[in-house]
Amino acid sequence: MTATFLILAAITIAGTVAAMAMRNLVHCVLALTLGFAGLAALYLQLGAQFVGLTQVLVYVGAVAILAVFVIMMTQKPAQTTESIFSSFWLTGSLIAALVFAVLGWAIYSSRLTSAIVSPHVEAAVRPIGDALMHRFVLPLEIMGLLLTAALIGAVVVAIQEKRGSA
Amino acid sequence: MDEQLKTELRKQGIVATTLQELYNWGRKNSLWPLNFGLACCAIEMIAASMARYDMARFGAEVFRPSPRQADLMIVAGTVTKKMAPQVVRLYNQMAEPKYVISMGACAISGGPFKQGYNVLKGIDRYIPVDVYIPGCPPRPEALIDALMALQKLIDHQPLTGADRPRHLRADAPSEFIVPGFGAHDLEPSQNPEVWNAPLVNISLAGTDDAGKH
Amino acid sequence: MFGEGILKGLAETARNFLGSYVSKKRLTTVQYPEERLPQIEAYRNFPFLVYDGEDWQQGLRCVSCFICEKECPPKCIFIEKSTDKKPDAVGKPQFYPTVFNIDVSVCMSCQICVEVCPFDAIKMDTDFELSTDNRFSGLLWDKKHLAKSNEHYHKIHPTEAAVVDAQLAAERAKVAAKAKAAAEAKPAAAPATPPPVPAATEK
Amino acid sequence: MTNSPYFPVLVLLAAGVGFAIAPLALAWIWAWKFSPRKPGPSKNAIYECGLESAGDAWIQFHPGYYLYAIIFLVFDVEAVFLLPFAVAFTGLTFAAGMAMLVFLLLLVEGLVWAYQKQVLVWS
Amino acid sequence: MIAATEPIRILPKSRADGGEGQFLEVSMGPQHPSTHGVFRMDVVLDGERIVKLKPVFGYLHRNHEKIAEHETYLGSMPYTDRLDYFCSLTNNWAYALAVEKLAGIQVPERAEYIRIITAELTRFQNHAALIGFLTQDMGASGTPLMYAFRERETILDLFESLTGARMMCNYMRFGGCRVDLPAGWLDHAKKFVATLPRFLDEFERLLASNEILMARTQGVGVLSKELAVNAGVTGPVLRASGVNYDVRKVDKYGIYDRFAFKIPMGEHGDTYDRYMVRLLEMRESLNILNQALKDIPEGPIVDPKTRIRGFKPKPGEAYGRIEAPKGELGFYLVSDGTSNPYRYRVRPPSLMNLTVLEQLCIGRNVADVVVILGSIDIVMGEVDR
Amino acid sequence: MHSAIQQADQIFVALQHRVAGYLPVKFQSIADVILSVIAIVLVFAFLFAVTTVLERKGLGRIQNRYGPNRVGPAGFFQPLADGVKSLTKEDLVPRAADQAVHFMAPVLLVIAAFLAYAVLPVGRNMVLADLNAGVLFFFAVGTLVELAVFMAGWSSRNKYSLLGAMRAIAQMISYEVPLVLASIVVIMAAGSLSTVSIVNMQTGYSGIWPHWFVLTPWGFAGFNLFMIAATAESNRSPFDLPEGESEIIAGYYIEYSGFKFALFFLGEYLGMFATSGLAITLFLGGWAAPFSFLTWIPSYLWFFAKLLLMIAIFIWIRGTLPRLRMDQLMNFAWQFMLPMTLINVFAAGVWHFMPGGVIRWLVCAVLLIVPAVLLSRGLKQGKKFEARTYRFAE
Amino acid sequence: MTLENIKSEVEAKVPGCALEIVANPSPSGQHSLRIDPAHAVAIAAFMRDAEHLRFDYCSNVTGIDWPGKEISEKVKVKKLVDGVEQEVEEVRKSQTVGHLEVVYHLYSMEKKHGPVILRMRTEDRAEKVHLPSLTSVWQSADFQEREIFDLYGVVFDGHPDLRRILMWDGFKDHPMRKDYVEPDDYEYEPTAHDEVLERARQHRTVMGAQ
Amino acid sequence: MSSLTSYLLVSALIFSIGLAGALTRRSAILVLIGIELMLNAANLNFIAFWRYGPNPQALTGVMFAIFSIGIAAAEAAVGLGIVLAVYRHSKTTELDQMNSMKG
Repeated sequence: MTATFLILAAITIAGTVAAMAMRNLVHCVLALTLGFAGLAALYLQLGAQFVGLTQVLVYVGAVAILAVFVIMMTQKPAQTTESIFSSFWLTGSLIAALVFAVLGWAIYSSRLTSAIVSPHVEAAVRPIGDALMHRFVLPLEIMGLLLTAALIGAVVVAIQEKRGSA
Repeated sequence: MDEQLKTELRKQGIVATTLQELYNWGRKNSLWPLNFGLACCAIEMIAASMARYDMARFGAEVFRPSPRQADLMIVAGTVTKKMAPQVVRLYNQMAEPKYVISMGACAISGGPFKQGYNVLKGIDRYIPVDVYIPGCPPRPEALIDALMALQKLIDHQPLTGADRPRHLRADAPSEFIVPGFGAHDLEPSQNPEVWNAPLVNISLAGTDDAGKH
Repeated sequence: MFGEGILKGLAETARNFLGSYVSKKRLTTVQYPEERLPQIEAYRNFPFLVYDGEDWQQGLRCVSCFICEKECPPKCIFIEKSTDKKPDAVGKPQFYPTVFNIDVSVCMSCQICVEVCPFDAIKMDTDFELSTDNRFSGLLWDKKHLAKSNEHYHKIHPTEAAVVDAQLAAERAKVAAKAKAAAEAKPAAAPATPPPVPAATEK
Repeated sequence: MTNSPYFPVLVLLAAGVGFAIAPLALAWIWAWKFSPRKPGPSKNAIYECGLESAGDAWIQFHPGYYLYAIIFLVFDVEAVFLLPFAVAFTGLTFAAGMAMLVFLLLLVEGLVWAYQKQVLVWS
Repeated sequence: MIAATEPIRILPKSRADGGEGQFLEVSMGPQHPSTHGVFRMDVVLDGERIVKLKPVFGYLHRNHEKIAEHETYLGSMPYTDRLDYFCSLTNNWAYALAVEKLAGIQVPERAEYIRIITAELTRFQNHAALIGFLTQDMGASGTPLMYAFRERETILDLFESLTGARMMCNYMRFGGCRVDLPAGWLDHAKKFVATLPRFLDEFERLLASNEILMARTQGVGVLSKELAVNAGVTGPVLRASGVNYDVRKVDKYGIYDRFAFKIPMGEHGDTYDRYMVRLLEMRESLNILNQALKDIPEGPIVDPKTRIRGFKPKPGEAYGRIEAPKGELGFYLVSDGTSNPYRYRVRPPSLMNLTVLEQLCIGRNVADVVVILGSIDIVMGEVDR
Repeated sequence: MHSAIQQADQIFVALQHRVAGYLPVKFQSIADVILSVIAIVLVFAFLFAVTTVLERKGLGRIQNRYGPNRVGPAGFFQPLADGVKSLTKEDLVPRAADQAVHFMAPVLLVIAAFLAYAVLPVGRNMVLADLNAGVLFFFAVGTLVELAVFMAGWSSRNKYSLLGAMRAIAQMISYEVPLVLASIVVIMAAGSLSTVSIVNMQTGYSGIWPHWFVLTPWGFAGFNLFMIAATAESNRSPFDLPEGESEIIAGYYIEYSGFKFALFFLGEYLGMFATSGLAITLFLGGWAAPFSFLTWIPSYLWFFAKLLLMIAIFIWIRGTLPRLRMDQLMNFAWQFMLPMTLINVFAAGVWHFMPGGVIRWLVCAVLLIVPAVLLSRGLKQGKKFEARTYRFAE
Repeated sequence: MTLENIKSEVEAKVPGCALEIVANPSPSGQHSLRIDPAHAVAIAAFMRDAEHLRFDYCSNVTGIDWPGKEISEKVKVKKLVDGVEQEVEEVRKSQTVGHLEVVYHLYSMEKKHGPVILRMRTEDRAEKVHLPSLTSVWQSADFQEREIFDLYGVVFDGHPDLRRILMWDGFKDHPMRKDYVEPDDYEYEPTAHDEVLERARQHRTVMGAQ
Repeated sequence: MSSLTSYLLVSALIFSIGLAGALTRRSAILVLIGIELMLNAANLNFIAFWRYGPNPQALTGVMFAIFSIGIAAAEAAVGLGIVLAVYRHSKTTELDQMNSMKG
């Protein structure tokens, strides 16, 4: 457990907490990008360069933008003063705390965690490509199918009024 | 006063002077005008930035459309009463330091149109003007001349002291009241904070000008 | 349709870019304060009062007839007439302006004052470097500021000034002849003859 | 830590932050020392061509942008899968190339569908 | 005191169904880089699409007409310069024409020639500058505008050496012109006019076949023939819509019937047509200029009967109009027999052409609006007077 | 290679090691890094200053005028004056604005712009971080720009800036995919995401001709597509819609004044340099000399010469072309750029699986030209943009 | 196609309308046709649509203000003076009712003839200032009628969007009327003329009182 | 505490934060973001297990993470699209109100 890790973890958690707790939705998304970036840095630290950069590319570059768009398209003209949390926030946070307690307990008590640290490894891109084209060819095609389905589905869901206006 | 303190002071003085020179040099060579034309004079203003006169030589061709990024407001043309609040607001929204060149007769005094009911008799009723260029419209060279006059003006502005320019003083205002539209005229019809012209020489009217006509 | 138009445009700008290093036609900038275009003779900016001879007060051609003041479209001229008379350019005793103000912050350089002046007393100057930081002291020109010599007039508008001078000389000769004739007839009446000013009667 | 390949990036990041912040700090010092900031109600109002800005800019926006964002997202992910393939490409067999082609075609199919639905025509 | 400029509420804040996103109400202008002066459009946007557009003007209302009622007939002449400040000479002409009609004054032949020469030069520089501004509005960083102004400066030099001023010429008088052509002016003008076709070629190469320009202008802002006529649109904008109406041909004012020239006509009525019609009109102007510069006779330049001062036309009224570069410029004068006009009215082409702006812009993009506005060619001095 | 040439080539690297060598061994690697970072920051900031004045002078020359020539020798101190002015200018933040986000936007933009230089090899052995996934790093960092622009436009709470921000995001996301896809052809050929190895792939020569990727059909097409996308990504004319002056005044940075505004300018130009640099790295052989007999000129000079050339082209285009409209821009991205880049990937694949020779060239060229023609037809959507003939009335 | 022809034709086609030819004594010879507001739209539509007239283009729309004049006439009145009825000459002053006039200049783009000038009058200048709008016939009248409304105060019934066009919305006066009083904003005039000077003096007294 | 443990703890924390957000926030958008966070937490687990697992050369964890990112992206697209669609229907993104406006 190094200083780098601590800093990155702190940034990540701060980002995610802020993302979940801030009032202004755009601020939430901006905080979220910080969290995503922190996670990406953690991946990089773990030697998964490709995944880390992909995380930035997809989450910061695309998902956050998507969320921002949706916020822009659904925002209210006036800021509401009422609570940003739902009526059962207490139950919700209790459940979350419980989950964390269970998970933490599990992690802490698990024997897996005492596994030996392997030497420095790095997930180079080329083996990833090889693996993708051989071992994971079927998931890849399924992924393609899924993405196409998501594309069509999301567009169909969002398109409705477009036809109406055109 | 011992020797050491003296040299120290001198050093600081030099620093202050070079700082002032650098500051004035930077300001005067980077006068970005607000992209804003009102009437006829605006065409000569455009002509001044075109190939033949090329205001760009002075680094002043960066016409910024947003007042936030502009340093110089060239009031080029007739300011009507309907437009005056907007002009004042644009001036207000510029960031300090900001300068105003009142270009042409109309902007200075209403010019040929000052007899009109909708024409403001000089933009200096609402905002402070640094340089006036007479002419209807002034030649592009005259605008460049005014720009150089403004540069000279900036060059002589001290950074500290009592006679430092307005934008360096904390107590001097940086924005001025935006006139509102009244039922017959702008309200107020001038801003006494800025407009300190001599009142009309009533004695003139009082004199017996029977011999006049 | 696949970018030829764009390429043509690019070629045109490239030609101008490169041409600017070799051809004056492609680099039309006149670097103003140092370089100047040749003064165009007809150019006018603001009026001035012509005076003949050395003394600007004596030689002023203006007889304060108020025509220019009346005809000035933006009403930027203000004249006050003298109570006494003094000889004018032609030699006739005339009124002269005690106050002659032009507010150049109002003047629209329309030249109508010059056109209507029957005395060739007011002409258009060509100076345009008039930037000032005070509109009251800088742009309200009095008689002293406005008075410029006939030589100055010759310098800025040579052709026009020559014509004016010839006219004036002819008129002067005519008046002199008339005066001579009058002097021979009744020596005392001649100086009081009013000048042929059509507008003066209208006033 | 300094052996990490990301250390230079980190230093560059710091330099970038410094490069952005330093002049702002300098400007702030200048403003504090010499040229006081003078905010005002009209000065710090929103600029709108010289008029008083009426109504909020933060309004509910036209949803046309969203469709582009979706397609962008999908193709972004596609590019993520394409990159490792491209890196490994020189060592790959024809069959692998075909597999990728199938993957691509699947996505292109979505694109073609979007064409036909006129989604990709900016309104 | 009334609260300062509230933009006119044109529409409710969001549409009834509420699903498509709210409308954004924006005022473009009065200070906007491409509203050609102090023009304002209150625009309601749906995304980037224009849902509603209301032109708002009066920001340059300088009371020209009211002032003219207090001025002598001659005194209004310099004020006409400042109407459409690009084309002071055609404004002069239109006003002179109206007064000549009112008072029944004849113009000597040489003066008519000078008028045509100056008017066509004015038309040329106006169109050149307009095309420059139009491309500027399209986002070309000033290059075509600079080229246009390069030629314009030379034309202004010609004006200056003739009239004494670059822009505000105040040159024409009732019954003729103020001064005769200075020595060497004609040769100079001939030489210069001979270089202008080369400039037009350059201009065309630079832009006319540019794909981006075509994409930005073709099919944008289509003005139908019927609407154009009904809305009183005149000038190149009208002719781009395919209506053959040019006051130079219809009224044959001045001596335009002596010159052979053609009227370019558009078919689609879109922005590209308006752009091209102007380019072609510039060529026709050169045509007229060449003929006029060749044929100009010697003679007086002003009707000797006209007086500069004390000009008092008989009671009555007259409407005189010419084909100004922007369209039909008319002056309507009512005389009550005094030296000041009782009523002085300018029929500005820019204002009339603006009538159709709203119809042209609805449903288009923000980017189209500035292009359409640019192609209509307005000058606020004329719109607001 | 002669040692003198080699020395000249490696002079900065050697200098760096020499300076670092004065320090204890423990700090040497850190010093190395810090020195290169300083060099990068200073060089590119300087390049920014020079480019602004070159752009203004170049535009001036295109437009028959001088451009800035009074401040300092030949006007080259102009950016300095602008800098001093910007530094001392009042910093205005609208009252209604989101202050924190408003502040962070330009900072983030500059950071993102600088980060991209980490993986750009500006000369032989002159790269800050030779990352395994260098190209991917570049694109990942590039996404931060979108975020910064959105933050600027949104936080200003100005209608025009918001329009500008929405335009900017829509434009950037639309051209990001083509940008990535256009570079994939190079990655396929190079078999690596590392910028250094991509350049190394291109340093060889056949006769005097270099092995640049741009000299293949797919490389040429890829280069053009990449440059178009890069122009759009860096908001340069004719794709400068987000700040389209004539339409939305100043776009997303309309409310920025003082040095924050200067930072936007800086970020934008740095972004332009970075994408140009990547284009050079991917397609134009990076720091490699264009002909084998010119290899004696130091590698970094070649890189910057190419960079300046790219900048000149950017300026040239800016001086000539009008701006596209939003719908045309978007349609161009999705209906032309995206399919073309995909086809280009396919063409590169075909190239790989075909034996060398003229036939390969032909097949590849046909594979690219035919869809290009068809797609540009489709772009017009039935509308025919063409020069028209006009009738004249007598 | 003389004005008389048009007049008789219109009178035949639009029943009940009153037309009057207004002669123009000036050399321009542009005589005009005064129409009654009640039938204005019908007349205009006829002028536009009639096959041989086709005045499809309304070039110019203008307002003119004709304020009421004071007419003094001498009248002989019988009066009881000192109980005796005498005939006394008396000056009787009467005020004519002023009116606002709107002038339309029509041309035909199709037939290329014109102009034909139409005029309409309001009943007075204060209350009965309503006239029908011809915007429905010629769209070109839109802005110009708004302008007349703004500057003269003629209210055009049936105009689609009758708002002030040149002055701001809160403005109260109609500045082109002959009796418009200009706002007092003459604090300073470097070259004062009599009238201006007088205003400035008044202003000074007003301002000085504060 | 070993490295793996700490990564897993961070992951668990992020998961819980995401869960808490998803359960407590009223805005549907933030609920979706919470779910995204939970997915991300899983990704961190994949990477950490790959890194500290017995056979890092197999890249299984990395591949899992990549596919997971792809799926998460697809989920975000569809999820946010649904939010948009629901918003169009009920003019709100707040879950409470969505419930109350059922039908």
